Amino acid sequence: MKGGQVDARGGIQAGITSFLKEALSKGCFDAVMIPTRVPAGDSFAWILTDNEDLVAGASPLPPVMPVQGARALSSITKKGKAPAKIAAVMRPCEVRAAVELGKLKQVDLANVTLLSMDCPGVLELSTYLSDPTKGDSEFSRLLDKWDAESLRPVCRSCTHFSATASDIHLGLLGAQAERLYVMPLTPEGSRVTDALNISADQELDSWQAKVDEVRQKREEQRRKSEVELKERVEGTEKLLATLSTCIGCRNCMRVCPICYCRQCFFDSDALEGEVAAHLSRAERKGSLRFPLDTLLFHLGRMSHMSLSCVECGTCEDACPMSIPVGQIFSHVARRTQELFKYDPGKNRYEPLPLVTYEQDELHDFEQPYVKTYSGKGAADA
Amino acid sequence: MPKTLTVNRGASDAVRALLRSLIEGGKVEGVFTLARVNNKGVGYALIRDPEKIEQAEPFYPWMPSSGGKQLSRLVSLSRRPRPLAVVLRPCELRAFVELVKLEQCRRDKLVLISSTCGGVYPVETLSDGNPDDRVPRYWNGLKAGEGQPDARDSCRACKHFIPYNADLTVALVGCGDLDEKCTFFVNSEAGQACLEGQGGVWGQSAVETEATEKLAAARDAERERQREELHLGSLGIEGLVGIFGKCVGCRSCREVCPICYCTLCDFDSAKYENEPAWFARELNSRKGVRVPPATLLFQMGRMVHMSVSCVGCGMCSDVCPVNIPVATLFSSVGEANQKLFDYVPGKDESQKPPFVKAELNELENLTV
Amino acid sequence: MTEKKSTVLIYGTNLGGYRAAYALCKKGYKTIQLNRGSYVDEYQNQALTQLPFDFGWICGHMPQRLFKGLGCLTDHYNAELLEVSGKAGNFRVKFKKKDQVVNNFACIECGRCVEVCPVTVGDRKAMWVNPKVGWENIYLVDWENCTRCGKCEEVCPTGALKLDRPEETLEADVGAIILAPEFEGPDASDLSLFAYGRSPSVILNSETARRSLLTNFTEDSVRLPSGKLPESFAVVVTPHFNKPGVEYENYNLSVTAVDRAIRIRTTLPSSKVTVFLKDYRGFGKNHYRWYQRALELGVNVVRTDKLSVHPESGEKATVKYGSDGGAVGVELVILVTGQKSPSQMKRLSEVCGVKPDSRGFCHIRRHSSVETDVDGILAVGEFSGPKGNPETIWEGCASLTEAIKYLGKPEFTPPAPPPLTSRKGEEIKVGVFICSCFDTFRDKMDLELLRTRTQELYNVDHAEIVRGCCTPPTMKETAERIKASGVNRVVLAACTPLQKLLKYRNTMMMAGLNPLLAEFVRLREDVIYTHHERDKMLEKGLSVIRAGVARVRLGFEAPTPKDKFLSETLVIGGGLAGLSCATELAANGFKVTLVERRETLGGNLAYLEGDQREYVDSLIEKAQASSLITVFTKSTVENMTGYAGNFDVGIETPRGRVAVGAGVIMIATGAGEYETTGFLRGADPRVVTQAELPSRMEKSQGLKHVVMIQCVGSRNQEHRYCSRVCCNQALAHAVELRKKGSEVTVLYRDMTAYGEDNLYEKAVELGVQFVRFPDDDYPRVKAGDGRLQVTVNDAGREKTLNADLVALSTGIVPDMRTNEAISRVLGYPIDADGFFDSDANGYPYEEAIKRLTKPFELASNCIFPVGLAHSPRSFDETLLTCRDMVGRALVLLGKGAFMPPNSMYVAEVKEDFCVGCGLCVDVCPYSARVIDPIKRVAVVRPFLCDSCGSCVAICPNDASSLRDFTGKQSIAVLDATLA
Amino acid sequence: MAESFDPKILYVMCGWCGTGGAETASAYGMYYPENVRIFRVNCTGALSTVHMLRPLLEGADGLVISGCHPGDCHYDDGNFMARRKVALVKTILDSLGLDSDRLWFRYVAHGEARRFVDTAAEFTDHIKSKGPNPLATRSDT
Repeated sequence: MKGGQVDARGGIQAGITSFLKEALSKGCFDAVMIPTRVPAGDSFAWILTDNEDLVAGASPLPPVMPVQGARALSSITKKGKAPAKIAAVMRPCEVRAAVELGKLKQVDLANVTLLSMDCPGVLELSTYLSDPTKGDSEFSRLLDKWDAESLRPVCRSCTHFSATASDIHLGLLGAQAERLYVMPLTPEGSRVTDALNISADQELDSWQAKVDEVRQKREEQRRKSEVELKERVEGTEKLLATLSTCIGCRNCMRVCPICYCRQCFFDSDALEGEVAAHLSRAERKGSLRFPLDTLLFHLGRMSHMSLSCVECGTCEDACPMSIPVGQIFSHVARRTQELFKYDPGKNRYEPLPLVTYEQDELHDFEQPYVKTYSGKGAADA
Repeated sequence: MPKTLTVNRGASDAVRALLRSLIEGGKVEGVFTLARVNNKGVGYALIRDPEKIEQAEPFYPWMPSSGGKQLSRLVSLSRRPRPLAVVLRPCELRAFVELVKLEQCRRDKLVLISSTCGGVYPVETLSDGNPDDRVPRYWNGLKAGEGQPDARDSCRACKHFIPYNADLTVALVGCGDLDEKCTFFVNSEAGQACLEGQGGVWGQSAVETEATEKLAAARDAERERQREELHLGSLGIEGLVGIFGKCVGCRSCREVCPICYCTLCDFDSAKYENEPAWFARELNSRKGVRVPPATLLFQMGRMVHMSVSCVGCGMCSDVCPVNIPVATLFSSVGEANQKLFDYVPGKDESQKPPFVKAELNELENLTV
Repeated sequence: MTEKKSTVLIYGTNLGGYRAAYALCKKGYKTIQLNRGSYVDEYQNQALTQLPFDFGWICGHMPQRLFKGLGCLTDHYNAELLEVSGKAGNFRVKFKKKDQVVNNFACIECGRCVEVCPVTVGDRKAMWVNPKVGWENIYLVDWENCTRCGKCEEVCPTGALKLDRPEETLEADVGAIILAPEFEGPDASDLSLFAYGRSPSVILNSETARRSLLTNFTEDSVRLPSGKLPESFAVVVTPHFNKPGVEYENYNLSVTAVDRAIRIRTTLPSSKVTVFLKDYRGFGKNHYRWYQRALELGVNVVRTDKLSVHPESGEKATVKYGSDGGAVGVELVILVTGQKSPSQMKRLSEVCGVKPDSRGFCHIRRHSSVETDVDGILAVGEFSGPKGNPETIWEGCASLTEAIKYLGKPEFTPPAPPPLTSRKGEEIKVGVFICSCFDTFRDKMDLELLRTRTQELYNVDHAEIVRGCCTPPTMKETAERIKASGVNRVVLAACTPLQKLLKYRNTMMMAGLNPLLAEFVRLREDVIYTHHERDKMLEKGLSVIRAGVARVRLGFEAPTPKDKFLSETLVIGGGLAGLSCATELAANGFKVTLVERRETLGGNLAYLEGDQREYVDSLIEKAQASSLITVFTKSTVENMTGYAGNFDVGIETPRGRVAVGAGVIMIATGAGEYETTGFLRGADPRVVTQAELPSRMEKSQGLKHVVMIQCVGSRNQEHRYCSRVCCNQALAHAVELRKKGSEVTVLYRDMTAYGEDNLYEKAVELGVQFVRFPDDDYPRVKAGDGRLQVTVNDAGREKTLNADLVALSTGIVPDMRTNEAISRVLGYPIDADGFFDSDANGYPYEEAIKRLTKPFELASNCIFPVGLAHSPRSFDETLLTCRDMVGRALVLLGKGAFMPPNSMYVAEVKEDFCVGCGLCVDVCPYSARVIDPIKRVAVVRPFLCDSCGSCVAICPNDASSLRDFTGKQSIAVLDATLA
Repeated sequence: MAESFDPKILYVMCGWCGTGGAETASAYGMYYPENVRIFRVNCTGALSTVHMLRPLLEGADGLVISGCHPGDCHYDDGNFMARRKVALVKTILDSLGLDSDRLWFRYVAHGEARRFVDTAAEFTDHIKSKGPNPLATRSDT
């Protein structure tokens, strides 16, 4: 990977914001979408601003992810391309989600420069909220050390923590003290680095080496945590036990960047049902649980979004019942994505797997019929 | 004073026995009550198999969702030939009655059983260790007619803990002999019919006791305390922004709210999605704009839509992933509105919810 | 002048005939079809006999049922054409017919006639069901054994059976006649070379198919009489080796052979399969890929000139081939047989004057696709020569284009439905009506019990048993009972709506109900005829009814959408195809905008030979003279909005941007010639292309030896298709050169010569030399001293030929840049080879089946690729595709506005819930959806919608639904089915 | 247990070939087990993942889907789309340790009556050997 360097004397956050400020002042873009601490100081929210002071005071890499950036970007560009050139400063998983939403016409990337940075992961939202000061200091430690214990479980085993489909990627890993790497990944990215006179032809070996090292660790962690997760949720009994505390609040779906529907199928009148149907279901099962269709909701949602799931973990953060939704979904998503060799958020032009097909594929899922059946229940024709 | 039937069984057992006999005797087609799920969680259940009545936990001190809302989903508006027996908490029952008024479901062919309520624990505590560990403490509190210090804020501030509109009321608050005895208060003919043939001692008394009055007073005080803590009297825009600043827009407050019955919330409809040009204008007129925008618009707007029917059940606070005290705020505003119209949601079935259009304009000034 | 008649007579039931009937009826012409047989497929068509797939299909008969039901189509059984008099536009035809003993429209297939028949013949009765036809039972009488006791007639509950059907002679006045007699294959005696009939190990491909009738290809399809599964197979394409004149081949055969081999290999992976043919003559769309697939799957393909099959003792046979004593012992030989010249030819030429060609098939005029030598009499399908299934189908539609010239105004309009009252606002009341099928169901099931249990179901307000519901009196009675019951939703538990939908709908309408408020469930198919345990049948029956109740409760009346359809048309490309389309459309009175990229019309004139040039010139003249045709030269299509029937097209012309509207668009962009710098092309003037050859031949003195290299730019990795025309062109030139005395050597891989002229045989006769080179090893050309040296791999040996001239048979290649640009503008797909697609999938049988079965005029979204834009074609074949597509367009044009074909069930969008993600747009196979750019929600283009439901399935939002398939309905039906 | 177990099978079929197979079976009077219940959609492409999950959670012991053979879909490519969705659902079930083998996808053409009844019988026997679907009767789904 090739790139250049910029100054980050005030620390990583300040390095990023001063880079953005300069780009803003040089007209590389007209406004920046970036996380900022809320007035009460206990959380972070996205703002869209063209004000250099606000950018300078922003937190491009906050310790938590209360709102997935792709959702924020969607709220701006859902109805058409951004009104001015916007730089969206996002974590890699947010960039990937934005690319997926682009395919789903919920984000228009036409006037957007996607800017990502190496992401150490984030802290659990509820833990952070209970003591933001402690959280802040823990996160600065994390930015230094890139170790994992205090991170959310999905972040701990995230392997997409670095350059993805953004236009410009900022490398934190392997950089010298008080420096950041800048990698233009697209012509759009090069436009920015050119305008800023950053020569981006340096081979970033130390960055690459660090990235590989972290990735390896995370893969290791993923293997470990997958074994643990399967132990916890695999099979009817365990899965139902895990989901038994689900109260149907739909938080997981509402905060999911990929669940873009105005109203979820599973909240629609399709599943409303008539009392006769409820009674007959209750009769068959002995009793019928309310809220209804918990497992159907989760499995169904998986079938709707898992191919685009970027494993950002927002769902798990938002679950009031501490169900490991994020880990479960990420586990399933890895498999469904592998099925179609689909890497969400990687390629803006690759079609979503369910709107396309190949004639010659997936034969393992077809039940062969080579000879007439002569088993017990065979036809007596 | 209503008629009573006292049976020599603990309250939960007595209710289970009653429910079982109702199903077995063919008096009802099924039972809707809180029940254990998978020996771990608890949820509402429509039970038709008498064997499964054992799983019913009618007074388990958690409220995983508003039973009123769930019941309205079950019975909706379609015809049903035979009755169901239903056990709900007072706030759930009130919510259900509001939903009946809002034409979301039908009241007929239901036997509504409720109880005086000691409140419930926050829903997230269901996943903290073994929830059953808390239960004995809860029952002891009930017997003593005291609230639980770690019950939900809303419950600790709830004064409507004696049910309205129940066919049968089970007295719990302040009943020291809860483990051995259970008293049903008969409030209607349907309630009376249910108890026909049940063993026990018939009598007559009032649900309201010294203990309930004491509890009501304690809760009034707690409610005032909570509101002061939030400075509700002097919030202003800055205060609201402070409270809702961390809102992540998940809408779960609406999702779990028993009064928010809309299929598609107005504030999620297409008309509130902003054109890109809107952002351009905002950028021009101020330095920065929060995205997604309109957090306060949603909160205030929802308040306008539902607060007059708000039963203060506290589900919204319970599920908020960023711990915003939604319920304290909403129930306080709701109460103010309700006072204005002399309206107690869920109390009088025949009283339609007041027309709230007049307030729309006032409140809109709050949304910035 | 006498008035032109508006009725058409179709003689025969080949696929082209069916297709013609469909197109004519749809256009509004009354049609009479004469079937020589006593049921639909008694005389089998080419597709049924030679299709590489082993099943019959529903869809072929659906249009028949539809138009018969509507009264537009009359068909006669046991019919024969007796006399034709008069002339084009006003023929008088005389024919005889005899109705079916069992009228299969009225027959309820109860089987009582068979039960009571006292005569047993082998394993059946004298009244019997022919197992050849699936899906519905055709009851036949074996007249030889029938005693005419009349018992069957007595028990027939519907009066569908009448033993005495008089033969009648009828006359009719018709404007045109379409001859569509069916396929005739070789007899056993024609196949003696292949030991057919003399060995248990030799069978026909069609027999394999018949054995697989109810299963498709399985192990059993090829099991030997002893029960053993063969391990080695030979698939032989017989016309390649048979005596001249016995059977003729069409390109189905090579493809069929390869496909059969693929099936054997995939079903029996350890088997050894060898396909024997002379040349692989699959030159249709995708056929070369199919051949490659066979090779990939390990099928061995042997090309040889000579072949015979010899029986061995036991279940074995030896295939001897070639002149070097090649022999292979196999356990099963499958013969893929060809087609004989039609036996009907002689009689028909006596009756109506049509003339045979040199092989005995009906002669078609030059540059015409379906016109016989007699004006107003057209011939389609296998009657006019061996051909591929697609051509048969195309001819069917082309015959509308041709016939319309002789016909008066279309005068058929379907009867208007009775008035219906809206049931909106009424409380839903569901009635279940159980058909006893004239009490025949009662033998198998306790209907009374079913009714009682139905009455007890939730949400059922009324349940009763009706005697029948598919004969006019019982339909009326049922309608009255529905009315009397006071219900406003109906579940009719009877038999399949595939057969009786129109009748059921009529019954509902007679009861004043919108058919959308009724559900027709299959008590017969799903319960009574397929099950036998009585108590379980009751449960199953209830599940079927419960599902119907659940669905119908959620049914709703919806207004029928209607959409306008512009009568203007756009033709892109001013070559042969474009001109042909434009002039045909204009001849029917429709305005045409013709856009040509170049300065002049005519296209690639350089390639035309003989009278072809004249033909094109006459088209140019016609186009320029027509007041209906606006020609834009040096112009291109730049943008397109709108959709089928309502296209808005922006054309960039030298005088600026012009906007035109169009109901349909023809893509006639043609294709180019493959250009190469290989083989010293360009470097040495003695290396020419076939197109250049004629001018060099004129001064052919000194051309002692001409070498031709085939497949230059065809059938290779880069271009995985056959260019179709090069072999015939090369052969024609070779013959001519030979006649002038030159030596000619053709270096080839497969000679895909076809057509009446039989150039291959002529060339061989005249001594043209043929050398086959391997697939991946093209010959090399070197400039030697004085002459060119061509080195070729001849069966493993290097062989060097000295040549005075090398002619390269360069293939046809699509102009990718143009095609991609147009594809983008029109949103119309191009296939893997760069031609415009007309069907999404590459299967050998697809075109035949799909084109027959779809609402085909809309299947391509009213964008019709013609000629070389679609695939490589010869001059006359190009004209055929034009007439086919014009035929489809004519069905639609001029109607102004009409209801979508599926108006009852078209898809809908709940705008409040739609977020415009476009998934439905992506999955819609018909482009029937777009995202509204302002509202950002999906919008349905109703008459492109074929109500398949893929949009419903992909929508994660429940914003998309069909009128009878909403999210709510499907969940309710699923639950009710399993309840 | 297996002998007395009478599984509830849902046979999902498209309105063209799948239904055609069933109707040809009826025309030929071929038998298949009564416990096989039928759900029809126009095209297997119209099957959503929810249509596959719902029966498996609401009473079906197994679900078998039949549509047209490759290349034969009345609507061009619905069967290919369905194959993708079946693969997706099976993968989801598999990855959670739920039994994906209770869902079968087999092409049945219109004329393939024998294949249709064979499939119904074979699948019934297959499910019988597996035993009841634990999800179908759980009250806590």
